[in-house]
Amino acid sequence: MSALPSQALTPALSVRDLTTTFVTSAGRVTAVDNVGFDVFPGEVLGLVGESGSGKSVTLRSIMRLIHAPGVVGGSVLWQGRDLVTMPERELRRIRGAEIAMIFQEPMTALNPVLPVGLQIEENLKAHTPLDRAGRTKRALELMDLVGIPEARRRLSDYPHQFSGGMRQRAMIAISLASNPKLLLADEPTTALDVTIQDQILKLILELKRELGMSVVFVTHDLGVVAATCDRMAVMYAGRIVETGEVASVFAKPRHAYTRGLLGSVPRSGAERTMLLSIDGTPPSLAAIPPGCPFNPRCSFATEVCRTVVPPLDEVSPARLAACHHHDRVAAAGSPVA
Amino acid sequence: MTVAAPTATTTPRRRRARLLRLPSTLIAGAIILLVSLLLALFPQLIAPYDPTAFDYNALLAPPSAAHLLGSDSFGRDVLSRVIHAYGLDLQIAVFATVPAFTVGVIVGALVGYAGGWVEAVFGRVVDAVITFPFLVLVIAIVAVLGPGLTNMYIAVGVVGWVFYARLVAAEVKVQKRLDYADAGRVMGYRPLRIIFRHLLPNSITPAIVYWMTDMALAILLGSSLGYLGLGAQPPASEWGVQIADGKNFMNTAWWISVFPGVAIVITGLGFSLLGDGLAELLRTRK
Amino acid sequence: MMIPMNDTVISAEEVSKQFTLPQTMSRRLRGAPQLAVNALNGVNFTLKRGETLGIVGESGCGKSTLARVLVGLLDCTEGKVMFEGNDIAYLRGNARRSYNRRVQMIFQDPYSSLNPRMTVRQVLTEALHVHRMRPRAEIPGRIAELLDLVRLPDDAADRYPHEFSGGQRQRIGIARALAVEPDVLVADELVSALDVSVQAQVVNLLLQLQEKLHLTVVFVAHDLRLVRHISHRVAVMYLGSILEIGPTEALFSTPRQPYTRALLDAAPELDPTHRTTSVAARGELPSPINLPVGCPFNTRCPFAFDRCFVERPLLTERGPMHRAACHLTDFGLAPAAVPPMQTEAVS
Amino acid sequence: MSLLPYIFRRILQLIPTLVFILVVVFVLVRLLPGDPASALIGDRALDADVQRINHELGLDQPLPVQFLYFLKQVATGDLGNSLSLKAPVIDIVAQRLPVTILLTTMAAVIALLFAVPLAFLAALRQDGVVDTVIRGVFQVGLSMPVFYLGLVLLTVLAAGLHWFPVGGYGETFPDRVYHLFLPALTLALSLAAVLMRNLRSAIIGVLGAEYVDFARAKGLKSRLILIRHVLRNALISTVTLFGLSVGTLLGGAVITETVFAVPGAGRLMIDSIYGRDYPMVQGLTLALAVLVSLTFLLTDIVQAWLDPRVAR
Amino acid sequence: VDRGGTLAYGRYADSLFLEPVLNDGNVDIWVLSNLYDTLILPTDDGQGLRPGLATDWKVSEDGLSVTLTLRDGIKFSDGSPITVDDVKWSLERAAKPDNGIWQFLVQSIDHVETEGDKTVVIKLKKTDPAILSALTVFNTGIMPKKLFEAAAGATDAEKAKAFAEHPVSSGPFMLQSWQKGADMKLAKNPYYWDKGEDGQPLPYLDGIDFQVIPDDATRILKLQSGELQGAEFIPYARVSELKNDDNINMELFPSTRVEYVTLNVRPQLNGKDNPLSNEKFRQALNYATNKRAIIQIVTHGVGTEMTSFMSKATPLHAGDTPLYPYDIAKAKQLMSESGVPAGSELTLLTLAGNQDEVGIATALQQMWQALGVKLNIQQVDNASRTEQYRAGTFQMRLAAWTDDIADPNEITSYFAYSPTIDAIHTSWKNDEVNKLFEQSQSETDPEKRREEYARIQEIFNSTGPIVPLYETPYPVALSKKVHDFVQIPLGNNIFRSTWMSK
Ligand SMILES: Nc1ncnc2c1ncn2[C@@H]1O[C@H](COP(=O)(O)OP(=O)(O)OP(=O)(O)O)[C@@H](O)[C@H]1O
Ligand SMILES: Nc1ncnc2c1ncn2[C@@H]1O[C@H](COP(=O)(O)OP(=O)(O)OP(=O)(O)O)[C@@H](O)[C@H]1O
Ligand SMILES: [Mg+2]
Ligand SMILES: [Mg+2]
Ligand code: NI
Repeated sequence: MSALPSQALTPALSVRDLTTTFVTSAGRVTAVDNVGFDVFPGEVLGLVGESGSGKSVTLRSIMRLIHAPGVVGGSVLWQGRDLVTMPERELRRIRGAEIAMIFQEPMTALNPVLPVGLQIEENLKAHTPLDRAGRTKRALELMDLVGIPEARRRLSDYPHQFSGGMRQRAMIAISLASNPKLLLADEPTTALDVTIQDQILKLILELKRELGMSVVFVTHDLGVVAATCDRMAVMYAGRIVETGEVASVFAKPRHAYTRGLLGSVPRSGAERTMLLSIDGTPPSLAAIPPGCPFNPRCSFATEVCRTVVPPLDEVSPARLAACHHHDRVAAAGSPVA
Repeated sequence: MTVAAPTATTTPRRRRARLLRLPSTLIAGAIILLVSLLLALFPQLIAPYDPTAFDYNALLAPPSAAHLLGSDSFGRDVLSRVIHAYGLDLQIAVFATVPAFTVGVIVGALVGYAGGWVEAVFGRVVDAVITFPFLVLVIAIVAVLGPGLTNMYIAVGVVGWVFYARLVAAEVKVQKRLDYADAGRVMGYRPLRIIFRHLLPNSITPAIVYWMTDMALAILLGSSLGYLGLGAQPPASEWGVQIADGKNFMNTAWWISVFPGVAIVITGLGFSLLGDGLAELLRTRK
Repeated sequence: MMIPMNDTVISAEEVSKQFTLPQTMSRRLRGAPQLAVNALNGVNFTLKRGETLGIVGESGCGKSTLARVLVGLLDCTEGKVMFEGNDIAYLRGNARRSYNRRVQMIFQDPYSSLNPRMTVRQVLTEALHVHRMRPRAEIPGRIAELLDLVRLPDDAADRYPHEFSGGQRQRIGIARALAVEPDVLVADELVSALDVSVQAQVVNLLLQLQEKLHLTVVFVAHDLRLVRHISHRVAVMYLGSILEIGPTEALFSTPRQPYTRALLDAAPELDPTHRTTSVAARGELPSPINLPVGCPFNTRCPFAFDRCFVERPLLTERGPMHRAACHLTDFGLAPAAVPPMQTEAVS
Repeated sequence: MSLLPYIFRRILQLIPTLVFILVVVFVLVRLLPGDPASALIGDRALDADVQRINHELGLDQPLPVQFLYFLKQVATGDLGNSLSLKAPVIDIVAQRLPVTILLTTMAAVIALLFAVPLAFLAALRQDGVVDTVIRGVFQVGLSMPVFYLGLVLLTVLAAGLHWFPVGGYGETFPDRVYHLFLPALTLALSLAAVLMRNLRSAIIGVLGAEYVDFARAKGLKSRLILIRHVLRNALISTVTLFGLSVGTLLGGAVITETVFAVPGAGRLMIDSIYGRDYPMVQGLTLALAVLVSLTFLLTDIVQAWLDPRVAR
Repeated sequence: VDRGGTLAYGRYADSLFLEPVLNDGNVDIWVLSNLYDTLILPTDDGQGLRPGLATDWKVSEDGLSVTLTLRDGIKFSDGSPITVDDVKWSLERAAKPDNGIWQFLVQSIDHVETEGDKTVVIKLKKTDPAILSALTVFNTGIMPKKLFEAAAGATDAEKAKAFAEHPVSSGPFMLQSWQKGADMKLAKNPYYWDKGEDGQPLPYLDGIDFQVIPDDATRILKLQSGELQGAEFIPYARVSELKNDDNINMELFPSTRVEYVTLNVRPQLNGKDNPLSNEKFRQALNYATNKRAIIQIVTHGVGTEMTSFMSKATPLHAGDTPLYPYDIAKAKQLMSESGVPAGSELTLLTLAGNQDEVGIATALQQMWQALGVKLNIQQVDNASRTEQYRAGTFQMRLAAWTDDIADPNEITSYFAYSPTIDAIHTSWKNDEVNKLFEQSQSETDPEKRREEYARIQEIFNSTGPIVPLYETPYPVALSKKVHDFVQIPLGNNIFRSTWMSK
C-alpha cells in the first residue's frame, strides 16, 4: 500500500505501513493507520486533512516523537535506514541534522525561558563542529536568511519579545541550522496572518530551492497546498485516502472526501450561496465506523462502503485513492474546476 | 486549528462506563474516607470499649486479645480511642477548613472579578498573612481566644481564607477573560450572576483540590496544637493528643502513639488521594 | 439577491479605543507618559437593517475590539456608537438591557465561549428567563424550537458543551444569541477555529438564518474568501482604521487601496496552476502603541510617497457606497495608470 | 533587561505590608489575656508587685500612646527591651534569628535536594512502581506530626545510631550545620513532599510541552533537554510555591526548635507569646516579616531570572 | 582522684535574670546559689543550717538582733575580698521594701550594723523565728557593693541589669558565657573558700554547661547518648525506665513540692452560685478523689500521698495519715448532705501542654463522675491562668508549690493566711488561722511555734480550699559518672562538691 508515483528516482524518505496507536481511557486508538508514502529529493509533499486526521502524529511518528503510551509500527526508511528501529543515539544524529521539523505553534514550540539565540546555537552545537564564535556567526547568518532584521540584537531576545511571524521565522532558522535534507513542516503558517503566511510560504519554497531540501508540508488549507506543493496526500481518520499530483487532484478528485473538502472552500463568483458542505463530523478515533471510515458522511456511499474497507490503490497514473466509487466521484467533477 | 471533540451521545451505558473510568486515586481516596466517615458516625458499633473508661488493671498494656492495640497510661483502650477520634478529627478537618473555604471562595471570586485597586489591597492582605508564620499566628489567636477546638477553627479560618481567596481570585481572573464570561455580559446578565453562576463553578477546582490537602493539614495542625495543649480538650480522644500522650512512652509503650499516627497517615492519604483524583478528574473533564 | 438597504440600524462615528498599559516603575520614575495601545482610531461606518458587513484585517488590527465596542462589552474612548438614533454610552437600566438583548454577539472560540458547567438547556433557559422572553412554561418548547433552528438534535439540550464538536458548539452559541431574538448579530471569527468542512456547515446555517430572520450581521474574519462569500459589504481594517469599505464585488474586483490589494494577493488561490514566487507585502504590522504618522500602511506600502508620511488619508468616495483611504485616489482604477506592484522575493 | 526597577517596586510594596503586620501584631498581643507582670512572676505575684512592674514597663498607658511610642522606637531602629530576658530585643533577635535562618535555609536546601531528583524520577516513571513508592513515602512524611517525626528521627538516627547529635546547637559553623541537620531534615520532609508533588506534575506538564519535542527534534541529548529545557520551566511554578512555603517553614520551626532544643527565633516567638513579652513579640514579628518578605523577593528574582516573561 | 571536668546539665527552661534580689522565679532561684553564697548555707536535707560566708551566728536574747562573724579570707570571683560593707549593703538591699518580690522573706530586717571588719549585726524590727533560715535564701546572697554601684544606670533596677551582664560572684561558680535561652556556662570560681572532704579546694568541677532543652524526651535522649551528664525534670512516666538504665543514676531528691487542686470558695462566681463554697461539697470531692490511683497514673508511683497541705520536707510539718483517703461512700454521703445537686458542673483550669495536669484532670473527671459532678477541663497558658487566678474568677485550678525557705511560714502565708493573697486567691478565710499565723511569725519559743503550726495545719487540712493530691521528689537523671550532686528540697541545684569520675 504505497503512494508510489511513476518516477524513476529513488525516494529520499520512504514511509511504509506506518501505524501509531495510543492507549486512552476509551481503549486503544489508532491515530495513524497503515500510512505509506514517499518523498523524493527536492519535492514538496502536501499532507492535508481535517483536524485530528493524524497529520501531526504522522510527522511525529517519522521523527519518533511519540510519547510513551503511544506505539509506532511499520517502517520509515531514511536513506536506507529505518528510523523506527534505529537506536536513540543514532537517531539523535539524524534529528535536527538531516531531518528537521517545524511545529505548528511557534509560541509553544520555542522554549519561553531561553533566548532565541541559544535555541539556535543548541542545534549547531549538537550537529556541527563549530566553536562558540562560529556558532554565533552562523546563527546571525540564519537570522538574516529567514528575514529577521537586527539579528545581532535579536539573538539575546526571548520568544515572547518576538511577534508571531518573527517567531515562526526563528523556528525555521533553528530547523535549518544544520542544513537538513528533509524538512517536516507541521502547519507552519496556520497561526499567521495572510500577508505573513505568504511571506513564510515563499521563504520556505525559496530555501527549499536553495538548499535542495525535500519538504513534507502539513496543512489543512487547500489554498496553501495549491500554492506550494508538488504532490499531495489527503488523510482522513488516520488513513491516506488519496494521493497524486496537486494539479490533477484539484482538477479531478477521486475520493468523495477530497471532493467535499474542495467544495467547502468558498470561491469567488458564488457569493452568498450554500457551500458544498460535508455533513456530520469526523469520527472519533475510538469509534471509527466499519467499512470506509468516511461512509456516514459520504453522498456516494453504498452498501459496500459500510462493510468493506477500500484499499488505497492506483486508480490512474500516479494517482492512488481509497474509494469504492472513485469513478463516480471523478465523474461528479471538481467543485473548483 | 483545534481538535474537534468527538461527538458523544450519553446513554446510561456510557455513563456507567465513565464511572468506571474515574481516576483510581479518586476511588481509593473516596473509599478510605468513606470508611473513615462510617467510623466517625458509628464509633460505638466497632470500638470494643468506652474510650474514656480507665482500667487500672491494664495500665500501659501491650497489644493483646483484650486490647487489640494495647492500652494507654490510664488503661484506656487505644483501639477504641483511635476509632472514637475519627469523629473529632474529621470534624476538625471539616470545621477548620469550611469557613475558610466559604469565605475565601466568595471573597476570591469578588476580588478576582473586580480587579483594580480591590485586587491591590487584597494583594497586600495576602502578603501580610503569608508573611506571618501560619502556626505562630494560629497559636497567638488561640492564646487570645482560649484553647479549644472552636477557637482553633476560628483561628484557622481567620488566617486560612486568604489562601482560598488567592487561588479563586487568580482563577476567576483567568476565567473572566474567556468568551463565555463576555457572553454573559453581552446577554445583559448582572455581575453577581456572572460571578457566581458562571465564573465561580469554573474557577473553584483548584480551591477544592487545595481544600482536600488542607483538610489533611488541618488534622495535622490539630495534632500540633493538641501537642501544645491548645487543641482538643480531654477526655475527648483525638489523634494528635493521643500521640502527645504517648510521647513519653515511645520506648516503653510505643502503641500509644504509633496507632493514632497510622490513623493520621491513612486519613491524610485519603484526602490527598481524593484531591489528586479530583484534580485529575476535573482536568480531564475540561 | 436584493438587500433591503433602507434604514440604518447601527453606526459607528469616529470610534476610537485606547487600552492604557500598566505603567512600569521605571517609566514612572522617568516621567514618561503612560503607554497605550491604539486599538481603534476613528472608525466610521453605518449598518443597514438586514445587511451583512464583513470586516477583514490582519491579527491585531482591532477587529475584535470593534466588535466588542459594538455590543457594549467595551466603551469607546472617543466617538460614539449609535443604535436606532441613541448613543449607547448613555443607555442605562432597562434601555441598556434591551440594547444588550437586541445586539448579540457570537464568539470565535467554540471551547471558551460556552460555560463548561452548564448544559445547553441551562444556557438557553437562563437567556430566556433573564430577559423574560417566554413564560416559564413555554421555555422548554422554545428551547426545542431553537435547537431545531440551528439544526441540533433534540437530545442535545441536556448535554454539556464538552460533549459536542466545535461546529456544534458554535451552533449552540448561535442558538444562545438567537434565544433573545436580537436584531443585530456580531460574529467575531465565528468559524476560524473550525475545520473547512465544518466551517461550511456553519456558514450555510448563518446564511439561512439571516434570510429567515432578517438579521443584520457584522461578520468579522481574517479569511478573505469567507468574508467575500458571506458579506454584502466589506470593510478592510488596518491598525485600528478602516482603509477601505465598499460593496463586496466592487472591493474585491477593483481594490482601491494598496493594502486591500496586498491582502488579496497574499491569499493563496485554490488554483495550483496559478503560482507566484513574489511576496505580496513586505514587513509586518507596526506596533499599535506607536502608530506611524500619516497613512498607517506607509511602512509597508510600495507606493508610499512623501504625503503618506505626513498626512493621514481620509475615507473618500470611490464609487457607489465604496470609499477608500489613500492619497493615490486613482489607485486600482486603470491598471495601466498605476505602476505594477513592486514585488520582490525574499532572500 | 534590568531587574532593578522590578526589585525597587517590590520593596515599595513591602512597606504597607509591614505596617499592616505591625498594627495587627501590636493589637493582637495586647488582646492576649494576662499581662507581662503576672506572666513573669506567676502564682506568687502580689497585686502591688504586678502594678509596679506594669508601671515600669509603661503598660498602664492607653494603647494608642503605647503604639505611637512603639512606632517612634521602630523608626529610630530601637525595638525596646525584652520584658522577660531583660535585654535589648535587637540583641536577642540578632542572636536568635541567624539560627532560624540557618535552620530554614538548610531545610530548604535539603527539601530541594530531595524534591528535585525524586520529582524527576517520579515524573519520568509516571504511575510506575518508583513513582508510587516515592509518592507514598512522601505522603507518610507529610502526614506525620512534626514533633513526632522529630522524636523518631532523634531516637533512631541520633540516640540510636549516633550519626547525629541529639539536638542543640554547635559552636563553630560546621558544627552548627552538623547539629542542625536533623531538625532541618524534619522540617524539610513536609516541604519536600509539597515541592515534590508540585514539581512532579510540573515536569509531567513540561515533558508534554511542544518545545521539549522540538528540542528532541533538534537531536539534543536527553540530559541536556531535561536540565535546560524541562527543569528550568518546571521550576518556575515550584519557585513560587517555595516562596509561599517559607512562612509555613518558619511556623514548623516553632515546634522543630523546641523538640531539637535549637535556640532559634521560632521557639523564642512562642515563649514570648506565652510570656506576654510584647516588645519581643513585636520585634520578632518585624524581623520575621522582613525575612519572609526578602525571601519572597528572592524567589521573585529567581523566578524572574528563570522566566524572562515575569519582569516586564 | 582527679576531679575536674565540665558537667553538661540539661534544663527544661533557661534562667531569665540571674540577680539574687530582683529575679522572678524558680528558673533563676535554683541556680543562683551556685553564683552567690549566703552567710549561712542550708544543709543537704534543706532543714538545717551550716556555715557559709559566716562561720558562726548568734540570735540575741530579745530576738531582735543577729550577730554573725565573717569567715577569713573570703573573696569574690575577681579576687577582691568580701567585706562587711558588702554584707551590710547586700542584706539591706534585699530588705528594702519594694525591691523585688522576695523582700517579704526578710522584711523583719530593719538595718545592718558592722563591728570591725569581721562582724555584722542584723537589727530586726520584730522577733523573727525564721530569720536564720532567711539568711540561707538566695536573696540574701552577698554581692560586691562597689562593682554593683559602679554599674551603668541610674536606678537600682538598671544597675542590677547592667551588673548581671558581667556579674562577679561570691559562690562556687561564676558566669562564663550565656546565650539566653540556649546555654549558660559557669566556670569554677578560683577564689572560692570551701574545701572538700579530701582537703582539695571546691568546687571540683571546672565548669557547668547548662543547656536548655525544653522537650523532655530530647533531654533524656541527650543524656542517654552521653551528650549530657545530668537532666532535670524527668517525666515521672520515664523514671522506672531510667532506673533500669545501666549508665544512669535515676535520682529522686526529696522535695517540698506538693500538687493540689485549688478550689475557689467564693459564694458567687461570674454571677452564678458556686457550689465550692460549700464545705461539705469540697470534702465530698476530696473523698471521691482516689489519690493513690492518681499517683499511679500520673506519677507512675513516684509520688506519695500528702499528709498535710505542706510537704513532709517542710519544717514543722504535722500529720502522719494521708489526707482524705479515698472513700466513695463517704463522699456520696457528704455530697447529699451538702445539698449540691447532682449534675453540677465544675471547671478546672490546667496548664496547656502540661501532660501531668492533663492526666490529673482527666482522672478527676472520671472520679468525680461517680458523684454526679461534671468536670470541664479548660487548658490555658500560664499568663491567662495567672490572670484568672489573681482576679479570683477561676473556679478550680491545678497548682503545685515548692518552698523557697526552710520554714513553714512562706507556704502558710500564701495558703492559709488570708491577708497575703486571699489564701491562694480562693477567698478562704479562717480568723483563728490568721491569728495563729501572726503569732507564729514572731514566736520565739520553738515548741509553741510547732503547736501553732500544728493547729493551723489541722484547720486548713480539714476545711481548706484545696484537694491535696500528692507530693513528689525531684526526679533528676544523672550519668553514673556524676557524684555528689544534690538538689535540696527547696529546689536549689548544688554543684559545690559535685565531681565526675573519668
Ligand atoms: N498522545 C496521544 N494520546 C492519545 N491520542 C492522541 C495523542 N496524540 C494524538 N492523539 C489523537 O490522534 C489523532 C490525530 O491527531 P493529530 O494531532 O495528528 O491530528 P492533526 O491532523 O495534526 O490535527 P490538527 O490539524 O488539529 O493539527 C487525534 O484524534 C488525537 O486526538
Ligand atoms: N484588553 C486589552 N488590553 C490591552 N490591549 C488590548 C486589549 N484588547 C486588545 N488589545 C490590543 O488591541 C489591539 C487590537 O486587538 P483586537 O483583539 O481587536 O485585534 P483583532 O483584529 O481582533 O486580532 P485577531 O485577529 O488576532 O483576533 C491589539 O494590539 C491588542 O493587543
Ligand atoms: Mg496537527
Ligand atoms: Mg480578534
Ligand atoms: Ni437576497
